[in-house]
Amino acid sequence: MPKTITQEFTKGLWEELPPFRLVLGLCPVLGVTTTMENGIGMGLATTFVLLGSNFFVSIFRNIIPAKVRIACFIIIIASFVIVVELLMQAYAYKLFLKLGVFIPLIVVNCIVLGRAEAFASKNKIPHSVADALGIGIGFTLSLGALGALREILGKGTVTVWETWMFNLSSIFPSFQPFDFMVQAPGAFVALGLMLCVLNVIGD
Amino acid sequence: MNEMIKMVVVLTILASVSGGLLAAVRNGTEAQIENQQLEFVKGPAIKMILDGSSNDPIADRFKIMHQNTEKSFFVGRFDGKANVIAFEGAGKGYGGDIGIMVGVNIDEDKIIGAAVTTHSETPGLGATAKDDPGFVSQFKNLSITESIKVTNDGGKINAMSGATITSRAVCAGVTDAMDIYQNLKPQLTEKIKAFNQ
Amino acid sequence: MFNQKKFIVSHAPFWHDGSALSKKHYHIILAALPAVIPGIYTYGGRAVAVVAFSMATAILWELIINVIGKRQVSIGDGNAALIGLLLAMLLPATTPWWAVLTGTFVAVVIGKQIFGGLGGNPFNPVLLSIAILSVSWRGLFDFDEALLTYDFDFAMAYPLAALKHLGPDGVASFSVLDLLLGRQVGGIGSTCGILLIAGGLYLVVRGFIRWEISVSFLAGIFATALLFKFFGSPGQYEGPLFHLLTGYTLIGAFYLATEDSSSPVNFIPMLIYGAGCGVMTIFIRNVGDYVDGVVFAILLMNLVNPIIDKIRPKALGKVV
Amino acid sequence: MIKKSFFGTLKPRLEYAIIDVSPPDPQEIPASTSVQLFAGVALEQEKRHLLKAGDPVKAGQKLTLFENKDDYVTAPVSGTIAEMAPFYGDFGSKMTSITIDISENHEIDAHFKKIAPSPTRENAKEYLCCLPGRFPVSLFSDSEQKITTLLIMGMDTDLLTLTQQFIVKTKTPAIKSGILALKETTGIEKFVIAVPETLSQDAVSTGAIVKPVGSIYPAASPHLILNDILGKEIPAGQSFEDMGVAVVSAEAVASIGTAYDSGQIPAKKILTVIDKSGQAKMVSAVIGTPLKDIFTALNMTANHEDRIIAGGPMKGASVYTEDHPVCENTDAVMVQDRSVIPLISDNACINCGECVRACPANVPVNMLIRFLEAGQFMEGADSYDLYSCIECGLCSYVCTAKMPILQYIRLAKYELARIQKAEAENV
Amino acid sequence: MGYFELIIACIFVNNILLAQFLGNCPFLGTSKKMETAMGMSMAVIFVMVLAGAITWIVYTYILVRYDLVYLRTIAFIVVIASLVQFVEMFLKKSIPALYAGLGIFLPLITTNCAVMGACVLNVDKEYTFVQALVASFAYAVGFGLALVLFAGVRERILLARVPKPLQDTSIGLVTAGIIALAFYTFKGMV
Amino acid sequence: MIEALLFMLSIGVVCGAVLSIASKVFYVYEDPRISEIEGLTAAANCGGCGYTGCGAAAAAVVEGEAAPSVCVVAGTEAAIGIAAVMGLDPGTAEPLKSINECLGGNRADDKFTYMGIPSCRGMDALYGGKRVCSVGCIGFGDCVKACKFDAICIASNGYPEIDESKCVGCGACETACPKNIIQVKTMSERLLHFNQEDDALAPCRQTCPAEIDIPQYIRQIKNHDYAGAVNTIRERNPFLLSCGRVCPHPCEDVCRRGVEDEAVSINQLKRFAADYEMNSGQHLPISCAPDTGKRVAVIGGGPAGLSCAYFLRRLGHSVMLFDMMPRLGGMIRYGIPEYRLPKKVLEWEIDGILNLGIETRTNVKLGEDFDLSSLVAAGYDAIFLGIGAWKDYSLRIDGENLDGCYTGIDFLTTFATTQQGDGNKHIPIGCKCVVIGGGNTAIDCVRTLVRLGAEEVTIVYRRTRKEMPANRVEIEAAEHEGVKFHFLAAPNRVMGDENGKATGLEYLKMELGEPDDSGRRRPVPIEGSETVLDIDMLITAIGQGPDIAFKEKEEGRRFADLQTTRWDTIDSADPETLQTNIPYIFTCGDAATGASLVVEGIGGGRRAARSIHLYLTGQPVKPVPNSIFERNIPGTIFDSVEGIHQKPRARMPEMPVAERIKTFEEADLVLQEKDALKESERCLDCCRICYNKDAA
Repeated sequence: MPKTITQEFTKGLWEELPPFRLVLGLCPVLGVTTTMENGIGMGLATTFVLLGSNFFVSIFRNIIPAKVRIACFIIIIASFVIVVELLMQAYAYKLFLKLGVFIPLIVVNCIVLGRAEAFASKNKIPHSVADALGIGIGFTLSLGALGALREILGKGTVTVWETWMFNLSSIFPSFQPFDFMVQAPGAFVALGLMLCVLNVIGD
Repeated sequence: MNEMIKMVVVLTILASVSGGLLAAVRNGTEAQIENQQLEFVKGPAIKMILDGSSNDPIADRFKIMHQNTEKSFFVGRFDGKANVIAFEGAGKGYGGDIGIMVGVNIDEDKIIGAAVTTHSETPGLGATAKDDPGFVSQFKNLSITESIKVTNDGGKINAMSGATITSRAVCAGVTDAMDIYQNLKPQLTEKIKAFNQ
Repeated sequence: MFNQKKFIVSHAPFWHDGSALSKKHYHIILAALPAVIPGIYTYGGRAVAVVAFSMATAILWELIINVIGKRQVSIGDGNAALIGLLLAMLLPATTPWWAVLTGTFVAVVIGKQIFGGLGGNPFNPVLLSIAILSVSWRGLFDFDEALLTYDFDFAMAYPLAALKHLGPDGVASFSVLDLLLGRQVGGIGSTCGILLIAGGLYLVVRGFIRWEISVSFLAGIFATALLFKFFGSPGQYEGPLFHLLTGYTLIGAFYLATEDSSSPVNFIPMLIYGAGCGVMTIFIRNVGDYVDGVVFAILLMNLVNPIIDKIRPKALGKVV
Repeated sequence: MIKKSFFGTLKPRLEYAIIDVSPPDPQEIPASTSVQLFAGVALEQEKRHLLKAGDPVKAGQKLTLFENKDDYVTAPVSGTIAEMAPFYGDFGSKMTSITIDISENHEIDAHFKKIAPSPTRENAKEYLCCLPGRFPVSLFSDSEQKITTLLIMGMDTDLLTLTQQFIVKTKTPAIKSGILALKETTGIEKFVIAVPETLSQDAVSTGAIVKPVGSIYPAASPHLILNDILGKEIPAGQSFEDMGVAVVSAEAVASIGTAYDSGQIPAKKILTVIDKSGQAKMVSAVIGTPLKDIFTALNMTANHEDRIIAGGPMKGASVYTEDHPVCENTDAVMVQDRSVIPLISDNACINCGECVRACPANVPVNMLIRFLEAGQFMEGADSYDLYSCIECGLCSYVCTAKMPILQYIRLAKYELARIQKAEAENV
Repeated sequence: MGYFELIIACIFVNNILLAQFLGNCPFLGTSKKMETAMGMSMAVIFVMVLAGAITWIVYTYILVRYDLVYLRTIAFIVVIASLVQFVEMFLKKSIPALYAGLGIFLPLITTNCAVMGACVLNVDKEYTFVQALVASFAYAVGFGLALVLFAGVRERILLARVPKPLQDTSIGLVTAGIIALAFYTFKGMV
Repeated sequence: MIEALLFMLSIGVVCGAVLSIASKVFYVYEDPRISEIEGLTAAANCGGCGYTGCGAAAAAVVEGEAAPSVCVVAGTEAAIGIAAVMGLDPGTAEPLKSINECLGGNRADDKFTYMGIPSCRGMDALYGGKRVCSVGCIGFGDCVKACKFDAICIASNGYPEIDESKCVGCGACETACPKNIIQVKTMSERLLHFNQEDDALAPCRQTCPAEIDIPQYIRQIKNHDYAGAVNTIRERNPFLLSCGRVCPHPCEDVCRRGVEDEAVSINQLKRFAADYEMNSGQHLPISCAPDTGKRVAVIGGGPAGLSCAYFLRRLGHSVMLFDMMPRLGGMIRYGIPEYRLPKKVLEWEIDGILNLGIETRTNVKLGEDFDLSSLVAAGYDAIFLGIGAWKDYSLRIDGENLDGCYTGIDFLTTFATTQQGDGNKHIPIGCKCVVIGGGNTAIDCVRTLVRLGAEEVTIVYRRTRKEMPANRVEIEAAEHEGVKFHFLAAPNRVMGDENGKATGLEYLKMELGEPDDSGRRRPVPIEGSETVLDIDMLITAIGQGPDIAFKEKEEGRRFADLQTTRWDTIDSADPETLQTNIPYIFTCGDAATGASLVVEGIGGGRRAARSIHLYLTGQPVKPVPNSIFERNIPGTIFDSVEGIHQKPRARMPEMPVAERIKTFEEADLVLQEKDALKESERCLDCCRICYNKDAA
C-alpha cells in the first residue's frame, strides 16, 4: 500500500528513527555529540545533504544506469557534502571547527546512501523529499538528545547556541561533572543506554 | 557496448557538473571562508600576542610570498607605532603540523609572544600547549638569534610534562618562524613602513 | 486425582558436592575483610563509612535492578556485597558519598546487571567502575591530595605517584616492611600486603580462586619489572619487589584478576592471562600515562580473555 | 558423604563401592501380584495388536505387539495380560507398558527349551533379548555387524552399585558358558571383562581377557576403559559399534549362559537397593516387579517429594511412581530423602571453571553450557565438543552455580539426534 | 617520529574505531561471529592500504598542485568506491579463493568511514607517502584488532542473559564503550 | 574553476571507463537472482543486517539462509520485492500464522515434581512431561524463547499467547514445541486440517461433523469477541446461521458439563454469534488464498455443494456452481420450512458465500441441461457431485398414488417454491392429514401442515418414539403444536373413493422384536391387527435417496462407470477422501451417505474440498493420517467429571405455541447477549484431558 507523504515524513521520527531504529550512521553520532549544539549542527548538516541527495537522486532516477548507480549517488552526495562544508566554513566556522573531520564523513554515512538507494531511486520527488526530511529531522533530534545527555552529565551544561547555555552548577553548585560521558567510551555507553530506553518505550 | 558508453557518459557528465557547481560555490565563499579562518583560527592567537595593540591586526595584514607559499603577516601597533608583526610558523608534532603564531618586535628583533593556532594533538596532553600559558610564555623576550630548544635537547625551554614531542614541535615551529623572519626581514621592514606612514 | 505422592524427577546426576555461589562469595568476603582492618586503623571512621556505604549501595542497586527487571532477587548470593567491598577497598578513604554511589552503580548496573547478572559480565565490574571513576574524577584517585588531611607516622606519599614523578630515587625511603604491613598510602583495603596475601592464600587453598592466575600475575609483574630494571636506562626504573607491594598489585592478583566471569578457565590461558595482566601493569606504570596500571591492565586482559581461553586441551575423541 | 573437600583445588574423588570378599546371598523379593513390562514399540491405533487384555501368557513366552516387528518382550511369569497402555519413557521414547496379572500355577513356555541345546544367532535373537542385564539386540539381529570385541562390564559404572561385581563374584561359571555361547552365536573372538582389582582373580576363570579398572569414578566408564583396550580414542560422536565393540553387562552374559545351560530363560534380576542412609543391599527380584514391592520387603519408604532412582546416583534415572517395575537393566534402586536432594538453580554459568577441571573428557563445559542454555545445540556440538561428553555427571556434581549441566548435554544430544532424523527423513 | 611509534600510535593509542569513532557501523554489524570479524578485518587491511596510497597520490599530486583541496571529499570517495568495486570484480574473477574469504566484505567498505577517515587523516597530518602507507596499515590493523576482540567478547554476550531491551545492539554499544575504555591502557605510551 | 571542472571530468571518465571495462573483463557468472535481490536492497552496504554487505545478504537470501526482510534500511516494499524474486510470489504466498491449540496450560494434574532444566523439551524428555495430559502445554515457554519477533508471551494463566499482529509465521515456535501444540499454518492449511489423534481436541470438537473449534468460539464469545467467534466457526462451517438453527448438535451430547450438569448450549451460542453478524448488517470479510487458476464444477447448490464450493474458493480455486432449482440452498431451502429457517436468513447466508466469487448457474439439471462429459469438455479440472437425496422412497403399498397422497420432499419443495413465488402449484390442504415416517422430514411436514391450517395432523410411525430419528426438540415442538402420534403402526394400504381420492389408511399394529444391526429393536407386525384411519391427505416421508437418473444418460460413455451403491448413493471408496472411482469426481453429503444431517454435508464438503485440493495440486489423495474420523479419542469421553457446580443452562427463547402454529415466522428465537455471555461462562474449556476447574 503506498504511503502518503505525511506517512513518509513521520516514519523517520519514530518507526525508522535513526540511529536508534536503524542502527546506522553511528560514527558522527558518537563522534560529535559531546554537546547538544554539535549534535544538532551535525544533524542539520546531514539533513541538508540527505535532502539534496534524495531530491536529485529522485530526479535522475531513470537516467542513471544500474551498474554505476552507486558511483553516481556518491557523486551527488559528495557534492552536497562539500557544499555543506564550504557553507559551514563560511558562515558557521566555530561549528565547523568542532565537527571537523566528521563533515566530510557524511558522505559515507550509510543513512544518506541508504535512503538514496532504497528510497529516492524508487520514489517520486515529493515522497523522496518527505522521506529525507523525516529521516533527517529524526536524526537531528536523536543527535541533539544524545548530545544534551552527554553534555549535561559530562560537563554539567547544555549548550543551546555558542555561549547561550544552561549550567547545572548554577543549581547544584557542588555538581562534579561526570567526565566519562564526554569521553570516547562514554559516547558508546550513552548511546547504548539510550537505545535501551527507547526499546523500553517502544514496547 | 552501448551500455558501457552510457555508463561512462553519465558518470562523466555528472562528475563534471558537480565539479562546476562546487567550483562556483567555492568561488562564492572563498573570501568569507578566509575571513572566518583568520578570525577563528588565528584570531585568538594574534589577539593574545598583540594584546593591547591599538589597531585591528587582522584587518591590518599583508602577504608576502615565501618559498612558493603566501604568508600572511599581521601588524600590531603599540604606543602609536606599528612595530610588531605576527606571523605563523609550523612544527611537526605528533599528530601533524602545529601552527605557532609568533609576534616579533621588528625594532628589537625580540619575540614578544607565541601562541599555538592549530594542532591535532591528543586531547589532554599535547593539546594543552594551546591552553597552557606557562609553556608558551617561555618564548617571550627571547632573541631571534637564540636557538630555541627544549631542555632535553639542550635548550632552555622546559617541556610540558608528558608531552615532549609536542613541546619539541612548538619549539621547531618558533624556530621555523624565526627563519622566515630572518629571510623576509628586508621586505617586512619595507611593508611596515607603509603602516607607519 | 493422580497418585498422591509426587516424587521429584529429574535427569542424572543426583548428587552434588555442596558448593554454592553464596558460599563462595561469602568466603571471598571473609578472606578480604582482614585487609580492610589496617585501612580502618589508618584512616579511621571515614574508611568504615566508605566500606559500609559501598557495600550497602551495591546491594541496593542489585535489588533495584532485580525488581525492575522482574528477576529473581539475587542479593543473597553475596556477589553484590563482594563487589561493594572490593570497590571500597580500592577507593581512598576520603572518597565522597556521591562518588561511591556512582561507583557502585557503575559496578553493579553497568558492569554486571546489564550483561545479564552474575556470570554474564565480560569485564570485572569493580575494575570497570574504578576505571570510569578515575577517568571522570582524576582528583579522587590522587591519593596524595585526597589524604592531605591525615597525618601518618610513615612516608606520606603515594608510592607509585612518587615513583612516577620522582623516579626510583624518590621511593628509596619506602621500606619493604612498611609496605608489607600496610604502612603506605593507598586505597582502604589495598595497602596491607601481608593480609592480602594471607587472604589470597586461604582462597587458593580452599579452591575459591584459581592459583594459576594469581601466581602468573605476580610472576608477570616480577619478571617485567626485573627486565625493565636490567635493560632500561640505569636508575630509571624501580625493582620488582616495590611493584609487587605497592598500588593495587596484591589485591589485583588475588581478588580482581581472579573474578570468575572475566577470566579464563583453562590452564594455559590462565597463565597467559595472569602474566598478561602483570606485564601490562608494569608497562603502564613505567611507560604509560597512569600511576597505577593494575586497573587498566586487567580490563585489557578481560577483553582478550575470550580469545585466549580458546586455547584448551583436546577433548576426548575430538576429530581434528 | 557428598561434601567438597577442604582443599578445593583438588579434583573430586568419588570412589566406587567395591564388593566384599564373601557377599551374602541376595534377598529374594516375594512374587508380586502383577508385573509390568515395557515393550519398545508404541501402541498404534490403526494397526491390529497381536495381544490384548485377557490373553493368557506363560513364563518365558515371547510377547510381540505387531506382526513383522522384531521387538518383543519375554514374559517373566505366567498369568494373564491385564492392561496395555502407552508409556512415555526418557527422551521421547514411546513404549507400551504391558501389565501381567500373575496366575497361581507357574506354566513355562516350552519353545526355548527345545532349541536351547543348539545355540544359533537366530534363536538367540528370537529369545534372548530380554534377559536380566539386557543384551543388545543389534548384536544378534544385524547380519552385517562388524563387532569384533565384546566388553563385559564386570564393574558397575555407577557409584554405590554392586550388582555386576556380585555377578562376577558369584556366577563365574555362568559367565564362562555365556561367553562360549556368544562365541558360537555371534562369532566374536575377543572378550574383555572389566572388573575391579579385587575381582581380577575371579574374573580370570571366565576365559575373557581381564581388564582391571581403577576405583575412582568415572574410571569404569566404558569410554575410558575402551581407550585402554583399543589403544585409541573413540572419535567423538561415534558409537562403540562403529568401533567394532559392543559393551554388555556381566549379568547379561551370565544370563545367556544360564539360559542355554538350563533351557530356561532366567527371569530374576539381581539389583542393589540403596536406602536413604546410603546402605546398599543386594536383592533378587523377578523382572517387572513394582518397586514398591521391593520397598515393602526391605521395609523402606519413599515419601512425597523424595526421589526414587532406578540406577545409581550419577547415571540413574529417577522415576515418578513406586509402581515403576524393575527392568532388565535396572542394576540399582535408590531412594533419596527430600532433605538431601540438591536443588537445581536457575543461575547462569559464572565461569568458575570447576566443571572444566573436573571433566575427564576435556570438554569446555563452561562454554558448552552457555550455548546449550541458549538453545544453540548445533553450535555447541560443532565448536565445543558436545559429543566428547561421556555423561559421567561430574560437571553437574561440582557446579558452583548448581546448573543442571549434564541434563542440558543429554537434552542437546537428544534434540540433535531428533533433528538429524527429521532431516534424514525429509531428504 | 619513528615508524614503530607511528604503528603503535595508530593501532592502539589512536585506534581508529575506539578513539576516533570511525567505522562503527560495520563494527557492530560484523562482530557477531568471529569468522565474520576476521574476514572483515582482512578486507579492511587490504583496502585501506590501497586506498591510503591512491588517495595520497591524488591529493598530493593533483588536488594540492591545482589548488583543489576543497574537492578532497568527493575525489576520495569516488576513488575509494571505484577502487573497492574494481578490487571486488578483480578478485572474483582472478583469485576466487581470496574472494571467498574477503570479497563479500569489500562492498561493506565503501561506506566504512574508517577507510575514508584514514585517508583524510593521512593527508591532514601531512604524512609522507611511506608514512601514509604505514599509518593506513596500522589503522586497519587497529580496526581489525578491535573488531576481533569485540567479536570474542560479543560471542559470549550473545549467550548471556541480557535483559530484553538491552539485547543485541544496545549491549553491543555499551561493550564497545568498555573496550574503548580498556584501550586507555595505551594512553601516553607513545 | 576550470581545473575543478577538468579534474572532475577526468575522474568521471577514468572511473567510469575502468569500471565498465572491468565489469566486462572480470565478468563472472552468478545466480542472476542475487544481483536482482541486491538491487532491491538498500545497497548501502551498511552492515546493519549482520551480513557482510548487500551482496552477501542477497546471496544468503538466495540460499534460503536469510528472510526476504533481511534489509533493515529498505523497508517492507523491498521485502515484498525480494520475496517476489525468490518465487515466493506475494500473490500466492499466504501469510503463515501461529496458533496455540492447547489452552490447558497448568490445569492438568501433575504426576511428579519436576526438577530439571526449565525448558519444555527438557521436561518432555522425562516421561512425556510432568502433566498427566500427554498432549497439553508444558508451559516453560520454549516457544517464547524461540520467537524472534516477540510475538509470543506466557499469559497470566500460564500458557503461551500469540500476538497475531507480530507473528510473521516463521515457524520457529512450532519447531520448538515438543507437543505440537503451537502450529504455524497458512489459512489454507488451517482450512484443510482435519482432526487427528494427537491433536488437542475437546470432546465436542471431536464429535462435531464439521470439526468446528467449539471451545475457541465459546471463549471468544466470552471475551465479547463475537466477530472472532464468527471467524472461528466459519473456518469450518460457512452455514453458521443455518446450522445455528437446524443442527441437531451432536456435540452437546458429549459435552463434559453434560456428564454432571446440563450440557453447554453450544448450538445456541453458535446461533448467537451468527445472528450477531447478520444483525450487524455486514458480512465480515472472508479471506481467500490467491487464485490458483484451477476450475472446479460443483453440481448441487445444497449445503454440501455450497460448503465444498466455499472451501474450494477460499483455497484459491475458481468454482462454478450448478443447481437444478431456481434458487440455491438445496434441502435447507426447500426441505426445511420457513419457521425453522427463514428464507431471508438463508438468503443472507448464501449471499455471503457467493460473495467470495463463486459463479452460479441455476435451473440447470445434471443429465438434462448438461452432463459430466460436457463439464469435462468445458475444461473443469475436477467435478464435485453434491446432488443430495431428492428422491423419496415409496412405501410400495397399494393406493400410494391416489389423489391427496404426496411424498414428503415433494410436498415441502412444492410448498417452499410457491411460498417464495417461484411457482404456483397449489397443494390443497386436507382436514385430516397423516404423515408416515419418523424422520425430520416427517416432522417438518406435520409442522408445516399445522401452520397451513390442517385440523388434525397425525404421524404414523412403525416403531416407537424412542426410535424416531427426528430431533428430540422437533418432536417435542410438534407435540406442543398438537400433532398426534401413532407408533408401532405399519401402513398396509391406502384406500380411496371413486374419484381416486385417498380416504383412509389401513395399517398393521406392530410389536418390538429382537434388535437388528442398527441396534434398534425390529418391529414385528401383529397378525390380523389391521386398523383403518380416516384421512383426506397423506404424506409419505419415509426417507430419501439420491436421484441418479443422470447416469442413465451417460450410458456408453466413461461416466457410466461411476460407481453407485445399492442405495443409489454415489460410491466413494473411502468415506474420508470422498473420491469416486473416477479420480476427478468427488462427492459428499446426502448424495454419498443418503439423507443425513446438514452438518454432515457441510463437514463432508470440506473433506471433499481437501481431496479436490490435493488432487488439483498434484498430491496423492489420501485420508488424513491418524484420523479420528467418526470416532473419539479413547480416554477423552469421561464417565464422571469432578467438581462441577450446577449452573442452569440458558433456555432458548421460543414463540408461544398459540402464535407459532398460525404463522411461518421463526419459532425459535436467539439468545439475549447477557444470556449468551452467561452461557459461555459455563464452558469448561476442555482440551484433550484437562478441563477448566475454575469454570466448573
